[in-house]
Amino acid sequence: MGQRQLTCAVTSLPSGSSDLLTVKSTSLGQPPPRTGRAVNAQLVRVDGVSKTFPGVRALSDVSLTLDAGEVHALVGENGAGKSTLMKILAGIHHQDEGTVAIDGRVVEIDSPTAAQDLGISIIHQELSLMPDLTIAENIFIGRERRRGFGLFVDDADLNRRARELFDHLGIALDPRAKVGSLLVAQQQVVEIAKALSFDARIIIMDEPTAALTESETHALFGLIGDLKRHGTGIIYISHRLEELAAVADRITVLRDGACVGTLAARDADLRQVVSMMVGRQLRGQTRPPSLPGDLPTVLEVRGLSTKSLLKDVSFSLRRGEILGFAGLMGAGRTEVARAICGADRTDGGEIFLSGRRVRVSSPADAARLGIGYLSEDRKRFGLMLDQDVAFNIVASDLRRHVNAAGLVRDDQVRQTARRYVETLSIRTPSIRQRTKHLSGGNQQKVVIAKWLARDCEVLIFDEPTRGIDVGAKEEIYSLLRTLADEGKAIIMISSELPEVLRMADRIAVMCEGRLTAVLDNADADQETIMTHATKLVPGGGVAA
Amino acid sequence: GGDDDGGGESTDGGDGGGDRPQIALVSKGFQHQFWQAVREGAEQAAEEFDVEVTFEGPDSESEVAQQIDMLQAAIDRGPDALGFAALDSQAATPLIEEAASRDIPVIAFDSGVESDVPLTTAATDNTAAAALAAEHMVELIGGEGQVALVVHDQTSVTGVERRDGFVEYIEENAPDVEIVDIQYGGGDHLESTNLATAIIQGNPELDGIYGANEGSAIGVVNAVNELGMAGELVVVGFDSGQAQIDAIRSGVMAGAITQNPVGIGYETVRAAVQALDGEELPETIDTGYFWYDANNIDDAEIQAVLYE
Amino acid sequence: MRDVDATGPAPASEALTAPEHVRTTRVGVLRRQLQQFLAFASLIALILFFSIADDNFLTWSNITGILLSTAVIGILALGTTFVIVSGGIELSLGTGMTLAAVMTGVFLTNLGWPLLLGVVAGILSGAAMGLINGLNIAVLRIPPFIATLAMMLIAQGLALVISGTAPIYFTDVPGFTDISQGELIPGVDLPNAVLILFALTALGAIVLRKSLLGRYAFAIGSNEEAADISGIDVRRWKILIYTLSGVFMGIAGVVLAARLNSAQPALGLGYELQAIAAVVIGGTSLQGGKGSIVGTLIGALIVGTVTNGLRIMSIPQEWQTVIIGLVILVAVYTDNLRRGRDG
Amino acid sequence: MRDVDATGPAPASEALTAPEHVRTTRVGVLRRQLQQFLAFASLIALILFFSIADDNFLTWSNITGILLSTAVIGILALGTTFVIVSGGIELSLGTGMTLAAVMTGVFLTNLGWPLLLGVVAGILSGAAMGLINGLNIAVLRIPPFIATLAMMLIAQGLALVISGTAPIYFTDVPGFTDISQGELIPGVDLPNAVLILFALTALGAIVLRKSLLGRYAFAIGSNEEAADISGIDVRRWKILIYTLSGVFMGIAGVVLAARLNSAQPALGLGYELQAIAAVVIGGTSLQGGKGSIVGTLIGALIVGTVTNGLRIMSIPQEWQTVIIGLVILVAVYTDNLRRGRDG
Ligand SMILES: Nc1ncnc2c1ncn2[C@@H]1O[C@H](COP(=O)(O)OP(=O)(O)OP(=O)(O)O)[C@@H](O)[C@H]1O
Ligand SMILES: Nc1ncnc2c1ncn2[C@@H]1O[C@H](COP(=O)(O)OP(=O)(O)OP(=O)(O)O)[C@@H](O)[C@H]1O
Ligand SMILES: [Mg+2]
Ligand SMILES: [Mg+2]
Repeated sequence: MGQRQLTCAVTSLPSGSSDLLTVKSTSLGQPPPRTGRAVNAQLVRVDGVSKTFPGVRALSDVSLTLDAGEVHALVGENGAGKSTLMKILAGIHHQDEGTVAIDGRVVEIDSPTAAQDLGISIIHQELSLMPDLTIAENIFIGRERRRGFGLFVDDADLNRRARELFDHLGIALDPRAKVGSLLVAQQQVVEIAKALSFDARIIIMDEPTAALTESETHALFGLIGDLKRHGTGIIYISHRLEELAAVADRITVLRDGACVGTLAARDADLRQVVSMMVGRQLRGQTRPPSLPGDLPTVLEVRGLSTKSLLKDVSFSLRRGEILGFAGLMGAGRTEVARAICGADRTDGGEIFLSGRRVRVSSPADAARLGIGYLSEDRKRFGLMLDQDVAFNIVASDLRRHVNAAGLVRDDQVRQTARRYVETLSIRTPSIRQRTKHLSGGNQQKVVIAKWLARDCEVLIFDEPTRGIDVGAKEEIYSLLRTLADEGKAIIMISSELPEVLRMADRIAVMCEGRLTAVLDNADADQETIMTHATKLVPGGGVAA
Repeated sequence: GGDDDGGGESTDGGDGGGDRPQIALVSKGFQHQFWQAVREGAEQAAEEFDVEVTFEGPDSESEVAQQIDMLQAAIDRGPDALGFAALDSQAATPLIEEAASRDIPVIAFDSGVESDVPLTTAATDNTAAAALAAEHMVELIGGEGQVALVVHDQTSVTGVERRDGFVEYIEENAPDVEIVDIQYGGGDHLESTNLATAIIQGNPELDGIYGANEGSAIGVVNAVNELGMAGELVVVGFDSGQAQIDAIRSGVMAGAITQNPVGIGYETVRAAVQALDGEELPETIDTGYFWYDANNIDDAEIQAVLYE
Repeated sequence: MRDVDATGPAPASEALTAPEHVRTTRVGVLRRQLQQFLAFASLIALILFFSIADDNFLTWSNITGILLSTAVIGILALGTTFVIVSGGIELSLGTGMTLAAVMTGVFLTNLGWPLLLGVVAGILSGAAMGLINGLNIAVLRIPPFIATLAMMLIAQGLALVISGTAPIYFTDVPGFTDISQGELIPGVDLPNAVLILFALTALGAIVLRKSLLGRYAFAIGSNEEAADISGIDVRRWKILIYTLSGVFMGIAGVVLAARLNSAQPALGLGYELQAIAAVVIGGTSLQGGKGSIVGTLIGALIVGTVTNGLRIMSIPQEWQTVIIGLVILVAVYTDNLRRGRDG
Repeated sequence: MRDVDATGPAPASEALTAPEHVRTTRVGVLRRQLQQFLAFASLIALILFFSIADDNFLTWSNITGILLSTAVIGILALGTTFVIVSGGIELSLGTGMTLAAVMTGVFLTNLGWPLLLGVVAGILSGAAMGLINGLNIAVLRIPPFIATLAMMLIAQGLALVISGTAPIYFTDVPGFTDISQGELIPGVDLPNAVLILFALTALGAIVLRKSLLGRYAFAIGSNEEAADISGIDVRRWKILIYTLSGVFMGIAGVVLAARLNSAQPALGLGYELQAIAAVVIGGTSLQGGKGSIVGTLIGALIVGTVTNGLRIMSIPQEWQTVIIGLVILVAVYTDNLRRGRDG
């Protein structure tokens, strides 16, 4: 309908979502669409929006529309401006130029509340929850039912509403639990529930699946289907392009802050989307070549246990090898990594490095021994957000950047930082930019750079490609492979099975704190992995 | 308290260039009533002799460094004469000598300065005054029993002298009187109240309690009142102020020592004026101290040295 | 992958999270209740110790003495708990309280207003200082430390200026001292100041736990940015939080003046640290987002009890200070251990 | 258009070399330098104001007077800048300094040690307190506020105990007072205490900006958990940071004692707030991760200048306090404005 106004030049294609959707069931407890307006009306029209941050032109002359009942996917490289555009719609930033129209009326969205009032809700890319509040409190913050002259919060009502919401969404979390005690993935689920709880007509999902494993992703798609039937318009951002076929009606590609084009999803070819994003063809997926069998063992873990979860985890890692870790959310992969690098206390188990037993009681010990750990939670464990890119890149390797007097050699620091900014294509106006102001994916690259700079023998990457665009993913894959070829031993924890299959020489599968299988890549496929990930194989852990 | 006439505009005169001579007083304290009474006396004299007086003092009597800074600034201001009540006279020696080298006459007040520089000292003998308080305490409790002290400061000259004068008198003259506790409340009314309450609770046999300055004495009075023990304990105070005067009138406090702070301030300024006029000054000016209780509180002599 | 066109709500089999986490959370709730109970541990231990060490400690009259000596700091600490939970700090507590006391003196003694009106006006002058702090922090974006430090100095000076550097007595205000010293509950020998402390604790606990203001204090302290983008009017709530702390400051000023029967203009400096210490000993985090009012009361009582106990035992004062320092260390360390074990 | 398979320099250099970005960056650097310069603005404004308001202000003797009166607080503030940058707080500064001064007195006067040895031992006693703070914070995980509050009380008590509650004089220690009062640079009438302040500022700036310790202080203050996971030995560096602050505390103690020719055991309470205020006025954030040593010096000088200027002008003391409070507010507010403008 409204796409006629599209100013994106290149490949404007007709929308695929012009089917009228009538609302029959209200199983989600949503009110029927407001009467008097056609369900497939144009909900959002963004016209010629530009936005500049100090040193960065994040958006230039972007236009976009969203219809009722449509899922409009927004894709683009890291730093292309996707989140910025969404934050403009959510009232967090304000555009320098251009207009935003909701229901055909030009509006000024000058605060998050204004966005909420317009029926817009957003799942933020960077989790924006309050860790000290409970799940229910987080979801309904600002919208509590009040009692006692409007001064008090009706907590019973809050928890009831949260439970109702969770029942509808199929979420098995206790609404009274503190958000700070949740895993990243669970927090992501809370973010999703929060955004859905607004009964908003326009929902923005900024990488909702980045922290999810496939089953939750699947469930989310189910919910999206319901929302569409109720006439909700969804803007969907993801770097997992294969998802687009399943959810998107239209796809808009952003590059360097500008629209490259909009396609109908059903006509779109993934390769076409990718080439629009990155301006080139990507190599197809392959499996790693099999490694020679006589590689020396670098890291050996025996009987690793923790009070909270892990039971008798044993495996070994060889020089030049990439060992993938697969499993469902909460299976304990992160916990294994944290235990190895000394971040968490272990209850039992031994770690051997090149045959020598080592004690690792802190990440500093681990780093000294040549074990580096890249956390899955970059905001909490990865970045010093107030510091600049250079500071973060050399953070773990600063000792090698000092002169004889013990003073930091900033020229070397800058050199190192520049090198990794180049190698990883980190999009930043300068190495002195605060990492806080980088896009999510570029932040992730900074964390990766930090561990590359340190030059560890054993590298543990926990979800290294979370929030990273396809092009950069390929770069990281080839980088990991290069590192392995140079003789490093790498553990790669990932919730994306295709990625594990593509990269890992062997695949360790975990379930409920136990190692249930270690498979050679050649013997593994998605189904085998899922079997081992969902039920305990009799006989417990598999020694590798 | 005396209203200040805002000395800001009249200071540009500096070294004798202005209309009226400048006399800078750096005292040991500022906020407490005793020091405000000194200031009042100084301002009376200022009016009488047509001079300009500034008055400042540190936040507490332990703030030696703050007082030194104040003294430094006072000297840099270029006053015609200086009045100084040293918290620690040794610490101030270099500055006192600097004042002398700039030909600024220095008058010591409240307690002496160990130096030849001050032309005279206007002060009371705190040790003797505290001994007088002890003498009355011993008499009031009948020559035997337990007494405790609430003192404002453990290290300052006044705190130490008022404690030691009291303690030494008792040790020397009243063998049957036992000193069971000495605590320090910083002269803070609330703190001293809490302190005195605890002392009374902790020493059920207590006969008398002595508060070594206004805040300490009022703390003791408050504690006795709150515990409903008025009349059961002999309370002896120091300094004046309305609350102590009321407590003496109502019988909660047996009596107190008062110095003559107004007199100290007055004599200091007068001595400074005399020094500027080139007059000879006596070595010390004793401003005196007095015991006052319900019997003599309305005497003219006592009323003259009490302040509210 | 599931087809987009499938109907019906997401089936439970594709639940977004695994159910075992619910269990963990229930255990968590139990633990928290246990903690609330255990938080008294240090306090109880101290009371036991002093009771054994000195016969004069565990008497009714000494217990009320401890409570009375805790009242003023306790009230200040209660109010500032909100500020600290919201991630702020409040240094003007002590001198602000003094200025409120002086203002009460001005209203009641100098201006001769009726008791109730004067007291309310005195409390409101505390609230006004809190409001100004709140405005400076939320609107002018001055860091709380600086804004309240400045207010600390300003209040200190103004208390002296307004009072003419002399105490203001309430001798001519009948009934005023009863605010602290009277005993409202007949037959029970408990001064009103203590009752006020308890009443404010109960009230404060409800407000912190149950009211919007309390909830938003936690939200802001937990993650101010997230609170902001969740649509909470952070500015407005911050202003209210500091104003509330100002109200407590005003009440503390009135209670103090009623206890001393005078407004002492030179008092108060240093009380802010004692109050903040009580809050932190009570388990509230200076990072914000965590805290409890009952904890604050316990924190204040711990300090009050040690101070009193050592005085009762006639420990030389210089050693008292050392011992209080050590007790604070030990109390917080054992509290840490306990928490560490549980979480 | 680039290709993943292509080798050679990664195309990201686009981002780095794109002309507009470089320009912006250069402008950024320029701005930062300008800021450094502008940070003096409040200070300069104050100096100008007082110079015009009072003839006695801008005299060499008064300028050195200001510097001298800033020296002790300034030295404390320099040391604690490291702590605050690392996200901590240090409340034992004031009384710790006093204890260090008392220990210096014990070594030099009571025990008769040689000057240099006694001074070094005095400074080391400051370092020891810092070390204990660091251990309590980093190893026992006691929150910095509590650990240093406890140390504040312990040091306060011990200073009294060790000195026997009386000042210790250095009259028999030849040369001791020269540490503060002597004038090392011939012909220039500048007391050594001031030279020490400047030397420590220079040293501190290098350590904070260029040393591993300084960098790690920033890292820990920005995100302690991330610093930990990055392999920085957070515990060890925290201990060192507090120890360094203790060294500054010890130096301040010696400088103070040399200035007063005595160790005053009851001094010091409240200095910690003044020092922290200087740090925060100087632009260091109490949240950690941001700060500068030169800023701290300027912050300390601002407070020292206002205090002195008002005294020189003979403003009534009660008003002085009020005005200092207002000046702090205005200084920080305008500083905020400036920063806000620059982003
Ligand atoms: N607050 C800010 N200050 C300065 N620059 C910013 C800010 N927010 C975003 N940017 C910059 O704007 C550009 C666009 O960022 P944005 O977050 O919109 O990217 P994105 O498309 O969401 O990327 P990603 O896929 O990595 O999340 C980036 O170069 C980023 O560095
Ligand atoms: N930060 C944390 N807070 C609380 N519990 C945690 C935390 N990290 C791990 N756990 C515990 O460890 C268990 C396993 O979580 P872990 O993060 O290791 O799983 P995972 O397999 O890496 O899954 P994912 O990363 O996809 O969430 C969880 O069930 C939880 O009990
Ligand atoms: Mg983004
Ligand atoms: Mg994980």
